[in-house]
Amino acid sequence: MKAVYFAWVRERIGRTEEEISPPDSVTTVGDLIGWLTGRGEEYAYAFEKPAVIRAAIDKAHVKHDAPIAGAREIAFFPPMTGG
Amino acid sequence: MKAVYFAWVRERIGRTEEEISPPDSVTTVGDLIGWLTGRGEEYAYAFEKPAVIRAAIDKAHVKHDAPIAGAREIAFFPPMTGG
Amino acid sequence: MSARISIQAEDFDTGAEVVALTSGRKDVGACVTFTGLCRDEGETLAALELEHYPGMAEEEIARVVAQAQTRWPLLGVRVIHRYGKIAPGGNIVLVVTTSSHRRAAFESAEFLMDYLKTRAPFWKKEHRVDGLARDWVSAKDDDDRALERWEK
Amino acid sequence: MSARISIQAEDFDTGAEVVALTSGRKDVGACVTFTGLCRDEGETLAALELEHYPGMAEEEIARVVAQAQTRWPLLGVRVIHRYGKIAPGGNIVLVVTTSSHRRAAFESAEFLMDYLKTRAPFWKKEHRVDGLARDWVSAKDDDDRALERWEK
Repeated sequence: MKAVYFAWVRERIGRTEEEISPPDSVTTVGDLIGWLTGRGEEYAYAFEKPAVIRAAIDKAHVKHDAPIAGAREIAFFPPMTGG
Repeated sequence: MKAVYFAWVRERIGRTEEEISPPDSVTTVGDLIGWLTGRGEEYAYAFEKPAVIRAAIDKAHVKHDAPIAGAREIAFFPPMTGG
Repeated sequence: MSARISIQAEDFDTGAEVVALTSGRKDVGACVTFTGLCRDEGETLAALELEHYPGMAEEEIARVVAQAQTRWPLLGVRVIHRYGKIAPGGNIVLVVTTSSHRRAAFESAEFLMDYLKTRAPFWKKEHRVDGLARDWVSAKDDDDRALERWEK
Repeated sequence: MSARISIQAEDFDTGAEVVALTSGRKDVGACVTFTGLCRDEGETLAALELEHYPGMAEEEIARVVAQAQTRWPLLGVRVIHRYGKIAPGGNIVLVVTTSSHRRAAFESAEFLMDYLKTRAPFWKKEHRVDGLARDWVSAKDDDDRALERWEK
């Protein structure tokens, strides 16, 4: 699946998107945040306060307990500040 | 003092304005409506439901219990329907 | 705070009034406009005729604008109310408010419209397509109730 | 009901959008616009940079517009949200709603703005006049609270 990052999540990780292949034990968005956090310092920095991170699966908002099965694109970003 | 009329009050009375000289016993807007009502059929028709008639003294809204002493211009009209 | 009020027979241009209140400034964060237009009421209405009380119309709207200014931190207010004969599709009234923040701009525009409807000395007469009845529009209880929310 | 949504770098013209939603029709009684502009925050801000999530921005705004349509009898909705670098005084966002009646036009425009602020995937970064800190704007609790009134 593809992971995409925006705003300071993107800046901290240092990339806009990447292909990821989490293990089967990673079933929810929250699990995925935990798994990404273990991939290196830049991820640990981006996800240091997981509660503030928002996520979207295939371009629709989801909560951290949403299952990731079947997702093609998962996005992580800070709270929105448009408008 | 000058009395001015608008909308269907004006149409029923058949004039836009007139000079009036009510007796000293007429002290409030409500008194004046009563006095005008006695001036003829067209006035009785215009003021047949006094409760719906709105009034203004010198271009500011007033209630029926407002005193008319010192007024230069008293207006009578239906509830407003602008906007 | 700039506040301009016009009572006029001529049409107005909502976009031009937005430009007038926002261009060249860097402190306006929010601009709300309300444009009220003449509806044909399911093709039954040929035109509206608006009568007003000259002098009092300006003064009363100025009082309502002054009230809005005490309630919200406004940067600008523009009110235009037309009188005379207006065909369906035509503009009747415009309110524009500007502020740093959106809530003040929204609330003050709605407040101004609610008060204009019930306090500004204008009266609408309907000219109907069938040419028969020409009737004065009745005031709506809804409009009086709309004021209650501002009087808490 | 016509609904158009644009996510664009280019500026927009509030007046032209009002004309597009009202001209040639006789059923529109009320048109409300909200224009959100970039403030210089007491001359400290040089520019805002708006990042967005292409594709999701359009889809999410379409979902919010669809919700508004189920709540109010709307005749037209227009939403434009810009991205990229915007200088103080520049336009950021536009919402236009039309309806037969004023309450629906006002409430739906305010609803759309409240939801856009918290659900549309846009993020603002501040470029400051002093050239030092370039900071992402923090989300406001106020904006979350603004949603509560619509969730009764």
